[in-house]
Parts: sequence; C-alpha cells; structure tokens
Amino acid sequence: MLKVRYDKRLVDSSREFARKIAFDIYQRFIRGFTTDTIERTSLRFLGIEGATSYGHPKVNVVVEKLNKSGSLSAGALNVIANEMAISGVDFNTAVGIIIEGSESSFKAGKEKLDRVKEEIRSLAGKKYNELIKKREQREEFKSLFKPQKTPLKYLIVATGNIYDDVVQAQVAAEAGADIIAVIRSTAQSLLDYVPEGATTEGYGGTYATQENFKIMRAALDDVSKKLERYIYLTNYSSGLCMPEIAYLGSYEGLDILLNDAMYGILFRDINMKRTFCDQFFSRMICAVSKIIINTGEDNYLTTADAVERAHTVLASLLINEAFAKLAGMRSEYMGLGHAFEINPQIENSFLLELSQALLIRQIFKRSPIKYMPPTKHMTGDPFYSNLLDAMFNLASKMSNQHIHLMGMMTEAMHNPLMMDRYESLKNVNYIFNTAADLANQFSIKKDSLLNSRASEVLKRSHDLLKNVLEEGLDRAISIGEFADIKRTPESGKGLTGVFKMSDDYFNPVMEILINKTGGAR
Amino acid sequence: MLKVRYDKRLVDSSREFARKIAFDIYQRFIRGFTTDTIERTSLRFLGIEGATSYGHPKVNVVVEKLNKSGSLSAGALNVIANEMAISGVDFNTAVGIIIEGSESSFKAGKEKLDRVKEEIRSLAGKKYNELIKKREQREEFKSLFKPQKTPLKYLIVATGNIYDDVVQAQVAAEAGADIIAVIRSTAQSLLDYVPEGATTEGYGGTYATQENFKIMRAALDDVSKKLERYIYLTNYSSGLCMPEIAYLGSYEGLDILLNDAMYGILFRDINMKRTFCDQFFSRMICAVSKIIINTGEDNYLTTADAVERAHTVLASLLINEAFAKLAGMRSEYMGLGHAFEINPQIENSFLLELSQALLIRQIFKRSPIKYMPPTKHMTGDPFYSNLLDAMFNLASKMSNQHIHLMGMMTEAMHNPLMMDRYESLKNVNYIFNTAADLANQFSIKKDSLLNSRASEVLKRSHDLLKNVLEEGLDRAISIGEFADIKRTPESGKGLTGVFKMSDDYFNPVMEILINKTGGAR
Amino acid sequence: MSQLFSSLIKAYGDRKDDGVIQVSFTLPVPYNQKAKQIGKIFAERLGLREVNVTTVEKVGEGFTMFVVYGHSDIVLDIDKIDIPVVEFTIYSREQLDEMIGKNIGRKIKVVGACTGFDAHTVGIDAILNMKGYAGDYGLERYRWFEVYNLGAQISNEKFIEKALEVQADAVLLSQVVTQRNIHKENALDLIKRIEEQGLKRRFILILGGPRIDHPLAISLGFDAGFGAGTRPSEVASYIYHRMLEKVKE
Amino acid sequence: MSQLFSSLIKAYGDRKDDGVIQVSFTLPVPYNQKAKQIGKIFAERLGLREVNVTTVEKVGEGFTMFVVYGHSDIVLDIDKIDIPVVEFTIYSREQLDEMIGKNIGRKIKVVGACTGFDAHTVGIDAILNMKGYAGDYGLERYRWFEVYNLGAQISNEKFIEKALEVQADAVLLSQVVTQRNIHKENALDLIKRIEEQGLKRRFILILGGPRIDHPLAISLGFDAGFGAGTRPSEVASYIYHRMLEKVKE
Ligand code: B12
Ligand code: B12
Ligand SMILES: Cc1ncc(COP(=O)(O)O)c(C=O)c1O
Ligand SMILES: Cc1ncc(COP(=O)(O)O)c(C=O)c1O
Repeated sequence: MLKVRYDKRLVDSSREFARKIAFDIYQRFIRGFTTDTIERTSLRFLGIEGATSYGHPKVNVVVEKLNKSGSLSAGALNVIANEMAISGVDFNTAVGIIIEGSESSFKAGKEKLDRVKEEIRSLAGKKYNELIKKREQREEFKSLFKPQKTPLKYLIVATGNIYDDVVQAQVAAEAGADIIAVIRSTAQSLLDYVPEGATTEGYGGTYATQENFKIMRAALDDVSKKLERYIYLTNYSSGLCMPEIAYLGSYEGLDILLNDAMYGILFRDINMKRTFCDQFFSRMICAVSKIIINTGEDNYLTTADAVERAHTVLASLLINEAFAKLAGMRSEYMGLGHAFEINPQIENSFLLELSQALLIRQIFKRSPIKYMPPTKHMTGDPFYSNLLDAMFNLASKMSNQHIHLMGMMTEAMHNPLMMDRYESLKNVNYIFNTAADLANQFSIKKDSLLNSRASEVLKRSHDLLKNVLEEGLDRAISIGEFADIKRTPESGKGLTGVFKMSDDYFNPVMEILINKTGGAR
Repeated sequence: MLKVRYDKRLVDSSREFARKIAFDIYQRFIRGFTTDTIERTSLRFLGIEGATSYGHPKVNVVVEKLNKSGSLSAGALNVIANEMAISGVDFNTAVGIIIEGSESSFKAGKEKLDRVKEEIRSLAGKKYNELIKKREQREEFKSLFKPQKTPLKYLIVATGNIYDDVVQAQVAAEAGADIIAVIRSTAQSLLDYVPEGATTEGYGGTYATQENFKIMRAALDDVSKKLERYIYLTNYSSGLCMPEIAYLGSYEGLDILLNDAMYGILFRDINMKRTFCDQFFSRMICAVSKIIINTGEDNYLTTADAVERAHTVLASLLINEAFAKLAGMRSEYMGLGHAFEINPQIENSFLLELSQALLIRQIFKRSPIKYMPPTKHMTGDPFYSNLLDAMFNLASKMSNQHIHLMGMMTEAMHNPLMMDRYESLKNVNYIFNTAADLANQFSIKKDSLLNSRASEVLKRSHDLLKNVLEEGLDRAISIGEFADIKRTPESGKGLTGVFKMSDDYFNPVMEILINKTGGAR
Repeated sequence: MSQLFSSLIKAYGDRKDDGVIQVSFTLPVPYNQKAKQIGKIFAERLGLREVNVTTVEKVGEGFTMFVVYGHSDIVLDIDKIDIPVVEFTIYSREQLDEMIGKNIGRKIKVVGACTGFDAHTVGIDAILNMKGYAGDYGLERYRWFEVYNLGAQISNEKFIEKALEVQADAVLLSQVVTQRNIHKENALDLIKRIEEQGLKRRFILILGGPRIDHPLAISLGFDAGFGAGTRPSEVASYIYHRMLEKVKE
Repeated sequence: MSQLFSSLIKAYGDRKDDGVIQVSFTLPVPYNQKAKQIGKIFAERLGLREVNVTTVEKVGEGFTMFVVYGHSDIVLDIDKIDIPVVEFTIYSREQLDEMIGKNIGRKIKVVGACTGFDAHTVGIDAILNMKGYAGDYGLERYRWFEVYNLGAQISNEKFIEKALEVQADAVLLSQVVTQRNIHKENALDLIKRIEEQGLKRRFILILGGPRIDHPLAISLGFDAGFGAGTRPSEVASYIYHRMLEKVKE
C-alpha cells in the first residue's frame, strides 16, 4: 500500500479539537432541544404512518396541531399520553382523536399519566426490537453473499420516476454496480414533510418516500439473488426531515444514507440549530440500524477552490466524525466523503489529488471512505471528460478508497443516460484491472510533492480546527470557513421547528436510542 | 526519473551479439552486392529525375534496360560512363541515349573511360555538396525556433489526397502536433518504382512521391513560421524503393523516415537479401542528411503476443541499432520503435507496459525512441478506446519517451477523422500536464513486478540474440523468431533485383557515401 | 483551405464533403445477432449512408448500446442562416473603471440571483463576487458597479421587488438546471411578471447559465444570454454598452 | 421491464421512449458566436428535437467540432424488420472432433486467405492457425480439418486455383481494409470469378473481417459472414453444419 508521510501527532490533536468542537455544539444546541421532525420521527417510530385524506402525513398533522397549541416542548408523546389517560383509549386512537382535533383540554392525574407513559415506553421497546429484528434479517440476507472487492462501485439513478429508476438500477447492477443510489428530487431537503407513496415525477431525481424505498429495495434484493452479489441501496436523509428519513430508511432496509452534520446548513440554508439537533437524532437511528452514513464534504469543493480549500474538507471530516461518535456510531459506519475536484488544467493536478486521497484514506483507516468523482470541471465533451474520470479511477485504486462513486462523462450535461453509466463501468473496470497493483510498485520519495502537499493540507486543517474550537463552530460557519458559504445561527429554514424541552418533556423513543447507542457520551 | 533495475552486463553482451549479427549479414549479403533500386538511387543522386511520356520514371527505364542487357552488375554508372566515352556526350545526354535505346555496343578504351569516370566522380561530389547544403539550410531554418518539449507529439494524415493532407496537417499542427507523418498508400512498399507527381488518390494513405514531399514540406514550413514552432515531416522509406525514397526524402528536407532493416522482409514479404542491401545504402543517405530513422518493431506486437514476445522487440531493436551503426549513423538519429500493445484485459497490463517502456528508454538512452500507441486491442467503442490511449500517454510521460505517436480512439475503425485527431491531442495534453512529475514522486520497490518483468524481458532477449548469432539472422527469420512470421533468403519480392557486383563495378555515389559515413566499419 | 469560403457546407470527416459523423445511442432491444442490424437501420433512419456500426454491446437485460459512423448528406447554406448576434466590444476592468466614470458618471446597479428551484449559485457568484472567474475579477470588484447578489432559493417575485427597491439598472438571472426545460419556464415566468408590472423597458435583462446563449435568451425576452465559460468582464462590457445606448435615448 | 415486449421502439436515453442520442461531428465553419447555432441547425436537420449543443470547439482554422445531445422521434417496429440470420449450433472442438468423424467420415478441406491489396493476416490466422483466438484453438488443431492458409498478398485468381487444386470444401476469405468499400469490391470479384467458372455450388463460401456480418456476406453472394470477435469454433461449427446439409443433398 502506498503511503504518504505526515506528522501523526497533528492528527491526534486535530481529532481532539474536533471532539471538543462537537461536544460544545452538543451542550449549547442539542442537549435539551427537540424539533418537529424529531417529534414526528418518534411518532413514526411508534407506528403512526400514512396520510390524511388531504394527502397530509398524519405525523405532520399531529405535530402541527401540538405546535399551535404550544405543547410541543413537552413532547408530542406527552400530549398523546395525556389524551390516552383522559379518554382511556389506546395509543392509535389517541392519535386519531388529536388528528380529528377533538382532544380534551383536561390534564390527567399524575399516577394515571405515569401508567400510560409506561405503556408507551413498553410500546417503544417493542417497536425498537422490531427494528432490530429487521436489521438482523437483512444482515442474514447479506451474509448469503460473499463480500465485494473495494473500491465498491456506486452508481446513481435519477429518472424522477421510481419505476424507471428500477429498470435502470437493475441494468446498472447487472453491468457491475455494487451500490445503487436513488438521487432525490431537487431540493427535497427543503420539504418539511416526507411525501407519501410511489412517485413518478421529480426534478433531477426521485422523491424519497417510504413506498419508493420499499419498491427499490425489493427490486435490488431480486437482482442480488439473480447476480449472487449483494446490491447496496443508498438514499438521502440530510435536510429538514433528516431523522424521519433516517427512520424510514432503516425500517425499509437501506444500507447507506447521505447524512451530514453541516450539508443542510451550508448548501440548503437550513438553520443550524435545527440541523444540529436533527443530525444527532438521525445518527442515533443509523447507529442502532447499522446504516452507513455518507457525509457531503465533497460538495465544498464545488463552491470553494479545491487546491486552496482542501484543508477545510479534512477539518470538516474530523468534525463530522466527532458528531457521529457523539451519536454512538462506530468508525466502520462512517462513510466520510471527499472528492477529486481540482482544476485539471493545473500542472500536476493528479499529484495533488493522489496526495489528498492517500492522506484521507490513511487518517480514517477504519472508515468506509466515500470518494466523489470530478464534477465541477467536467465539460460538455464526453470524450475528454471520460478521461478525467479515468484519472479519478486511477487515484481511487491507487489509494484504495472504499465507496467509489462512478464518474459520468456527461456530468456537465444531464443526469446520466443508461449508456453513460455503462461507459462509466467500462472505464472503472478497465482502470481498476490494468493498474491493479500499481500502488504496490512504488515507495513515495521522502521529499516529494505527494508528501509535502499532504503535510501542508494536514497542517492547515489542524490550524483551522484550532480556530474553530476557539470561536465555536457556529461562529466559524457564520464567517464562511466551510465551502465559502456564510450561515448564522438565527438564519435559515426550520428554526421555527426547534423547541427547548420543558422539564416534563417525555419521549421514550429518545430515551431508548440514547441508552442503546450511548449517545452523547 | 523513474528507473527499472536490471543487469547492465546483459545489455552489453546483447549489444555485442547484435553487432556481430549485423556484421555477419553485412559480410554475407551486403558487401559486394547492389540492387536495382540502389542503382536507381545513384542515378537520381546524379540528377536524373522525371518520367517518360508513359509516366515511367526515367531511372527505372534505364535500370531495366541495363538489367535486360545483363550489364547491371558492373553498375549503371559504368555503362553510362562507357556511353559518354564512346559518343563523347555529357552525362544527361548519355542517359537520354540509353533511354531511347540507341546506345552503342562498343566498349570504350580504358583511359578514355577512366577520364569520364573522373567526370562522373566529380559530378557526384558536386551533387553530394548540394545535398549537404540543403541539409545545412534546413538546420538553419530549424534553428530559428526553440526546441519542443519531449515527448514530441506525432500525428498522421492519410486522406490519400495530398491537398486534403495539407489541410489536415496544418489543422493538426495548429492543434499542437510537433510531427506530421503522411501515411503511405497501402502497400506502396511493394511498388518497385517511386510514383511521380502530386497525387490525389490512394488507399489508406497518400503515395510517397517527390512532388508530394515538396508540397507538404512547403505547407509545414509555412505553419512553422506562423506558429513559431518547427513542425517535423515524416514519411516512409522501407520497401522495394528504400534507398530511392531515402534520397528523395533527404533532398526534399524530410526530418524523419520510417526505415527498418527487417520490416519489409517480415511484413511485406520482400526478399531479405534485397532488403539488407537496400537498408544499408538508404541508411548511409540518412546518415549524411542527418535524417532520423524510425524502426518498426511496434508491428511485431500486432502479429505476435505482446506479453509472450516482448523480448523479440528488444532483440530486434538492438539488431536495428547495429545495422544503423554499420551504415555510419549516430545514436541521436536512431528512432527505434516499440509499442503499447498488451491486451488491456490482462490484470496489471499497465504495469507490464510501463516496465517495458522504462527498460527500452534506459537501454537506448541517447536515441529518440519512438513509442507506438495501442492499436491491436483498440475497439469499435471510441469512448473506451480513448482510455487505452490515456494510459498509453501516461506510460509515455512516466518513462519520458521521445517520439510519441498519438493514439486514435477510432484506430479500430478508420483512418482518423479530423475530430479524432483533435480529441487525441486533448487527451495527450491533459495527461502530460496533470501527471507531469508523477514519475519523480516514486522510487520503484526492489522486488516489484516492474523490475522483475524488465529483467525477464532483457534476459530472454539476450538469450534470443545469442541463438540468432549462432544460427545467423537469415536462419532466425526463416524459423519465425520475429513477429511470428517466417521468411527465407530465397523467397519474397525483389530478389531478381539483387546483383553480385563484378570486379569492374563502378559507383562513385556509393564510394562517397561509404567514405563520408565510414559505413561498414 | 477552400472550405472556408464556400457557403454550402457538409460535415467534414477526414476529407472535404465526405459528411462523416459519429452517433451513439441505446435501443431497448435484446443483444443478439439481429441487434446490429436494428442499430444500422436506426442510423439509416437518421439519414446516414454507408453506416458502420462499430459498437454493439449489451448494457443490460433487453438493452443494447450502439456506436455508429456514417455519411450524412445534409448540406447547410451558412449564408442563408441568420442568427441573432449580440455585438459589443469587450473591455478590461481597468478600461471600464475609467470609461464608465467618464461616460455614465454614476454607479451602475445590478441585481443577480438564481431563482426558482435551482440552487446553483457558483455561476452567478463567478460573475458577481469579488473573486470572479478564471482570474477575471467579478463585478463587485469594479469601481462603478453596485452589486446585489441574492444567491439562490429566492422567488422571481422577491427578485423583482429587490430590483425595484434598489432601482437596479440590470437584472441578472442565472439558470443552471435545465431538466424538462425548467430553466426556460422559470426565465419566462420572470419576464412575464416584469411585463405585467410594465417594467420591461426599465431593466437591462440578462440571462446566464451553462446552456444559455444569446438566441435562446432573446427568444425568451431577455436582452442577452451568456453561456458556459463567460467571463465577468464580458458581462460588464455588455452592460456598459447597453447603458451607453440608454443614455443616448 | 415493459421495453422488452413492445415491438415499437425508440432510442432509450434515461427513460423509456425519450429518444435521446449523442452525435459528434466537425463542420468547416470558423469558430465564432454563430458556430454553435450552425451546429444546432445541423443536429435539427438530423431530426433531433431539444438539441443540446454541449461542445463547440475550434479544431483548426476554419473548422469547428460539435458534440450534441438531442431527442430523436425515430420509431422502429422491430417485428417488421426482417434480418437474414444464419442459424446453427455452436460446438466445442472436442465435440466436433467426434461428430465430424462420425457423421462426415472424412477430413474437411478449407482454404483461407486475405486477398487483394489487403495484407491483414492476423484475422484469418486467428481462425486457421493452431494457436487460434482468445484461447479457442484454430482449425489446424481440429482432428478432421485439413487447412490451407495462403496468408495475404495473393490474388483472387490464385486463391481459386488453389481451392480447386486441393479440392477444398470451404473457401474462407478475410477482408479487413474497408476504405472506399475495397473489401466489398474484392469480395464481389472473388464471387464473380467463382461464378464465371461455374463453381458457385461447389464450395462453402465464407467471408470474414471486423466489418463483416451475415447480411453483408449473403448480399455479396457468400453463405455466411463472420465479424469482429469471431471464435474458430463458431466457424468450424458452421462449416460442419453446412457439410451435413450437403451430405443430405
Ligand atoms: C456545483 C454543482 C452543484 C452544487 C451546487 C452548489 C452551489 N451552491 O452552486 C450542489 C452539490 C449543491 C449541486 C446540487 C444539485 N445539482 Co448540481 N451541479 C453542480 C456542477 C457539478 C457544477 C456547476 C458549477 O458550479 N459549474 C461552475 C460554474 C462556474 O459554471 P456555470 O454554472 O456554467 O456558470 C458559468 C456560466 O454558465 C455563466 N453563468 C452562469 N450563470 C450566469 C448568470 C449570468 C447573469 C451570467 C451573465 C452568466 C452566468 O458564467 C459562469 C462563469 O463562466 C454541475 C455539473 C457541471 N459540471 O456543470 C451539476 C449540475 C448542474 N447539477 C445538477 C443537478 C441535477 C443537481 C441536483 C438537482 C441533483 C439532485 N437531484 O440532488 C442538486 C440540487 C440542486 C438544485 N436544487 O438546483 C445537474 C443539472 C442537470 C440539468 N442539466 O438539468 C448537473 C448538470 C449535474 C448532472 N449532470 O446531473 N450541484
Ligand atoms: C495489425 C494491423 C496491421 C498490421 C497487419 C499485420 C498482419 N500481418 O496482419 C500492419 C502493421 C502490417 C498493418 C498495416 C496496415 N494497416 Co492495419 N491494422 C492493424 C490493426 C491494428 C489490427 C488488426 C488485427 O490484427 N486485429 C486483430 C484480429 C484478430 O482481428 P480481426 O482482423 O478483426 O479478425 C477477427 C474477425 O474479424 C474475424 N475474421 C477476420 N478475418 C476473417 C476471415 C474469416 C474467413 C472468418 C471466418 C473470420 C475472420 O475473426 C478474427 C478473430 O475474431 C487494425 C486496427 C484495429 N485495431 O483493428 C489496423 C487497420 C485494420 N489497418 C489499417 C490500415 C489502413 C493499414 C495500412 C493500409 C496503413 C498504411 N496505409 O500503411 C497498412 C497496410 C496494410 C495493407 N496493405 O492492407 C486500417 C484499415 C482502415 C479501414 N477500415 O479500411 C485499420 C483499421 C487501422 C486504422 N484505423 O487505420 N496493419
Ligand atoms: C450529505 C448530502 N445530503 C443531501 C444531498 C442532496 O440532497 P438535496 O439535493 O435534496 O439537498 C447531498 C448532495 O450532494 C449531500 O451530499
Ligand atoms: C518501418 C516501417 N516501414 C513502412 C511501414 C508502412 O509502409 P507500407 O504500408 O507501405 O508497407 C511501416 C508501418 O508500420 C513501418 O513500421
């Protein structure tokens, strides 16, 4: 294995900075807060599903109602408990009553209430066990197949129509893809609810819905059997419904979820307090369901310069890692993301890319690193752009990345055509094979550009983290340290959905998750 | 610079074997022999040009006549001298008389004949100086431009129409080509005469004629001035008219000529005795005109397996080198050719290619090595095939080859379209730039595939040369040691054009060339 | 190079008028002996002669991909094609800093945004932000430009409000996502709203994005359209050019 | 996957019936503001809608290269397309070594060559020589084939003479160079000569080469045509199949 040299101590102290940065955010913005999507998630967790006749998801109706009545800070389940206690009905009926809007205004007596809460607690426990059972069944199914060789080939489908997506996904798998990602409809992350049912219209992608998850999962399980190769399914959770989608994803047996502690803040202008809470809750779900998360640092290099700001990617990866640990995740499930986005016209750009790829691979040695292909500098010329992907494939192979997103020669034009994906696979298969052991032929010269660049990037990210720790992550984001984008704690979408928990806040789902994951320690 | 390790002593003894192999051929097949094309070349050298009304080149008419009258073994110039002496006419008139077929049957008196021969000798000297003057003028012109960076980008044109060729050549030069090669019409090497005039029809290429050379040379000199970058011109001389084309090429200011001691034998089934004589004479012309020769070992790998028979390429290169030295050429003008032709489906094929490229680069460190792109394994898919060229470009850059033939993504389909060449340049420009200093980042691990493969190839080629020396090159070729093609000394085209020189053989052109080049020592 | 001067042209493969072009496509047909011929027929339906099907590969169950080369007989008379071109001289920032002061005498106000669903701000930022694009500084850097960059995720409505509020001279819309012509729809929507409010003549209307060009922009009701690789100085020069015209009026 | 079963098909880009295809070409027009539109019009003349000109680059003075994507409305009814297919079972060498002995009972003589100007012998060698192609041994290796490989640079005349001399059952012609249809001309020339000598029914006539397929070969008067990637065992199986038919006659 090819290895770049750098000062290991710098890595250790950087990690320590990141841990403190994340914990500071936890103390100031996460602990003691809940959000409407967290409440909705808790309801879903307990089995509330489907939509009203107006197509309004039930969980949204409930939470909006309780929000209006100002009772959310006590926790949606608290109100439901009260209703159960008063009208002596079961959980679902109570929820129904609230949806009808005919709930009683009385407060139930303490010990009656406590008994009901115990009921809900045990319901939560039951549901938790069901979720774990699902996970175990999937693990069992997976174990029928032999593990694939890394880098794993990750292909996207994005027709907007789940049924077309299925066709393409199966074709892609047959052509050699290991992982299928269903790209979400443009800016779904900005929707404050999760659409319902199977969908056939979307912009730049297909809506993430429970039904769509189910359909694609089933289709991929079929090809997996046919091809005797397990096909992973990926979707996106970052956004205003991060925890809900995380829950739906784990319930429907997804393997990987895009889930980033800062992507929503930076690229979707979602409020940071909201996002910090949501990512924490959603990652606890990923932790118990053993879902691999993928972070989105690769996006930084599309808005910021990939040479100048390379160190911000590394710094952010360490922060994302720290947040994930805080939510009880293990390194083996942290698909930290970086990218091959340096201007190809720059002399020795390939060396800079390789250096970065090796550095990140080495620093997160136990994590399933996600490596993004060139996008920003792809051109309208597919013959030429295919070459950038070839060099990306070479860098990925030489540095043995784990999750390899397939570059598309038509990246600058459209969502990939079926033949674009096919050519992409021919490209990666050729390069991975023809240069299979290239990395093992060489040792890197002591004073080489590869080493000096790696040290430089590490040093700069170390210094950046030091500053971020001093001023706090919220401040750092406010002044545009990441992706050259500025966001303040009070700005952005979804802030109104953040609530300080009252002392009688009640949420057994959160209790279970925290206690199973050891989150927040 | 990246370097593979191998046993230098094996190289020295291989060179020694090669020297002996070539000298043995010289003694048995070259010294004391002439061929009709050598005679024709000598006539051209002395100024005989143009064709008869039947479009028959004059030099062919003369030589055929003398062949019929069985007087060639004394040398064409001997007969002409006799005619001059008898009818007391000048050189051109004498030639005219012979063409008319009205030459006298008398033999001129010795001392009269000697006087005339002196005349011809001084004429030869005059013509020789003119040739050198032309060379010096070109060198002067070249010196107006700054030398290009290696690898030099070598592009072919092959429309069949010299005027279309000019358009494409200029376009190619503007797009960045350093060297333009005009591919010859299919199998022109089998023509026993050089066509006359500007031509507009050809199969798979354009006829090599003096006029076409002139037209293209002028066009390239124009662009050179326009682009302030000297554009080299290449054509092909191997074949039945090797020395004639070498002469015409040097007369018209070509920079590079395909000129191989064995290509004609193997790939065009031209008789070996004929070829050995012709290559020797033609290379003496290249030597005095400082023309870079290009050898064709790359072709071996199109008929023989590139992994199994790699060593035959190296062996042949050493033999071609030895023959060139024997003709008085300097290493700086030996564009020895090899290729990137390993089946891309083979795991680590790129490593095998790189190893070979480094080995040959190091063994012939002073020579302008010619590196051929993948051809045999190119497919009908231009998107994919363009990737093979990218890896070829990478190998070329990492091993710093000298003359870099540009791969064409449509190699498997047609002679390159204008846009194919353009894409080819985009490919090479990208790779050379993005991986500019990649080779300097690494040192090759002692026990790496790169090293072991290099040693293996060297060892096998050493053993092959040893055998060839023992049995003689003619025998080795007869049993198919090279390119898996078998040719015997008595088979093949052009044997009837080989003559043992009589004691009174007279050819001052040969005298000058031998004595200026120090050929055959 | 005679090609340059004749007005009747055909595609150029490797010789004048041979008409050779390359095409690739996928057909929903299984990969088998027949597939190649079906691909050939498809190419012939495109009007190609002497079709050379160089690639026939199975991309998946029931799908075959093709690459073909063939001769097209299409002849274009380029003199007969008239294309709306937007003519103006391109100046450097330094030149404009001086000329605007001299000839306009006040700051030029521009408002820019990437409206609608489209969240791609890199393009509009490249034109407006200090750092600019490919070494060419953005309009914020110009002495006589006052820039309001509204970024993305803002509605056309708000966009126009802002333009009025700051009394903008030029309105710069960026559209990057083009799926199902969402960019045209959204751009048209902006123009409609502007017309409804009777503001058409009030602003210099500029559209930009990787798939935008002058003819498209003009057809949508804008004054000009800038595509991939546009440099800020081009845009600044164009705005200056139009401001001069307006001054004259 | 419904696509598989409907007989009316359109090109498949990224969804059923969207008709998206890719085209690249060069036009002899100078690279300027107008060029892109000219390229667009060329693509529209090919019948493409919503043309997306993604590449417009100067390949040289007076030449511009284009890459475009667009929607084609071409609909093919694959059931209505009938294509001559050559049906026969493919056996392994081992199987043939046995079956030929059993069912033919004598050696099958084949003569092969790459005639005319064409000097590409690798193809025919791959089929005939011992070593074969892609791990599939050549006909020389077969127990019941007697092979005469005449290589290249031989005339059709000589080729036929040899075929008669050895009393060949099958004549195998290779043609690799296709410029200006030289391969068709030369192949036709062989057939003509064979017909003139009244030998048409006498030999199994097989054509091969990277651009050859059954329909082309049949249209030229051969019995079958084998293209890129052919394996010797396919050819051997075909010859055996035809020999059986002949025996039956
Ligand atoms: C960076 C990027 C992103 C970033 C955007 C970050 C940001 N804040 O801008 C992120 C990662 C967030 C992103 C997300 C998505 N993206 Co995006 N993205 C790109 C990418 C890789 C590069 C675009 C870019 O920045 N180019 C560099 C800039 C400088 O070039 P430019 O935009 O062309 O701008 C120049 C000119 O056009 C012109 N110009 C542009 N605007 C203007 C305006 C004016 C007034 C003027 C005068 C000039 C001008 O000047 C600029 C400088 O020369 C492209 C692929 C590509 N290589 O083009 C895909 C691409 C544009 N994205 C695409 C898609 C589909 C999406 C998503 C919808 C995917 C999904 N389903 O999640 C999401 C959602 C975004 C949304 N809601 O719109 C598609 C669009 C397909 C299409 N043609 O419709 C593309 C083509 C990728 C693909 N092949 O699928 N994306
Ligand atoms: C090797 C090669 C050469 C070698 C040939 C050595 C030799 N003794 O064969 C050399 C270097 C000598 C050569 C020279 C030339 N070549 Co050449 N050459 C090639 C190359 C790179 C590979 C061909 C090859 O061997 N393929 C491997 C074999 C196994 O594949 P195959 O031929 O397709 O055969 C398979 C099938 O077709 C089938 N098959 C073939 N024949 C038969 C016959 C029968 C009966 C059957 C059943 C099956 C069958 O079975 C085989 C196994 O699957 C091709 C480019 C390419 N990648 O295709 C150019 C190519 C064929 N050559 C070309 C040209 C133009 C030439 C020259 C004319 C160039 C010049 N002007 O100098 C010269 C002259 C040759 C001549 N007079 O014909 C062009 C032809 C263009 C065209 N379509 O017309 C090509 C396509 C390159 C290019 N893009 O310009 N060439
Ligand atoms: C971490 C992460 N989440 C989500 C997304 C995209 O989701 P959306 O387009 O809905 O914001 C991305 C896209 O790159 C991402 O990196
Ligand atoms: C050394 C040499 N001479 C000549 C040629 C081609 O000439 P011809 O096709 O006329 O034999 C080649 C082609 O590769 C070559 O390598």
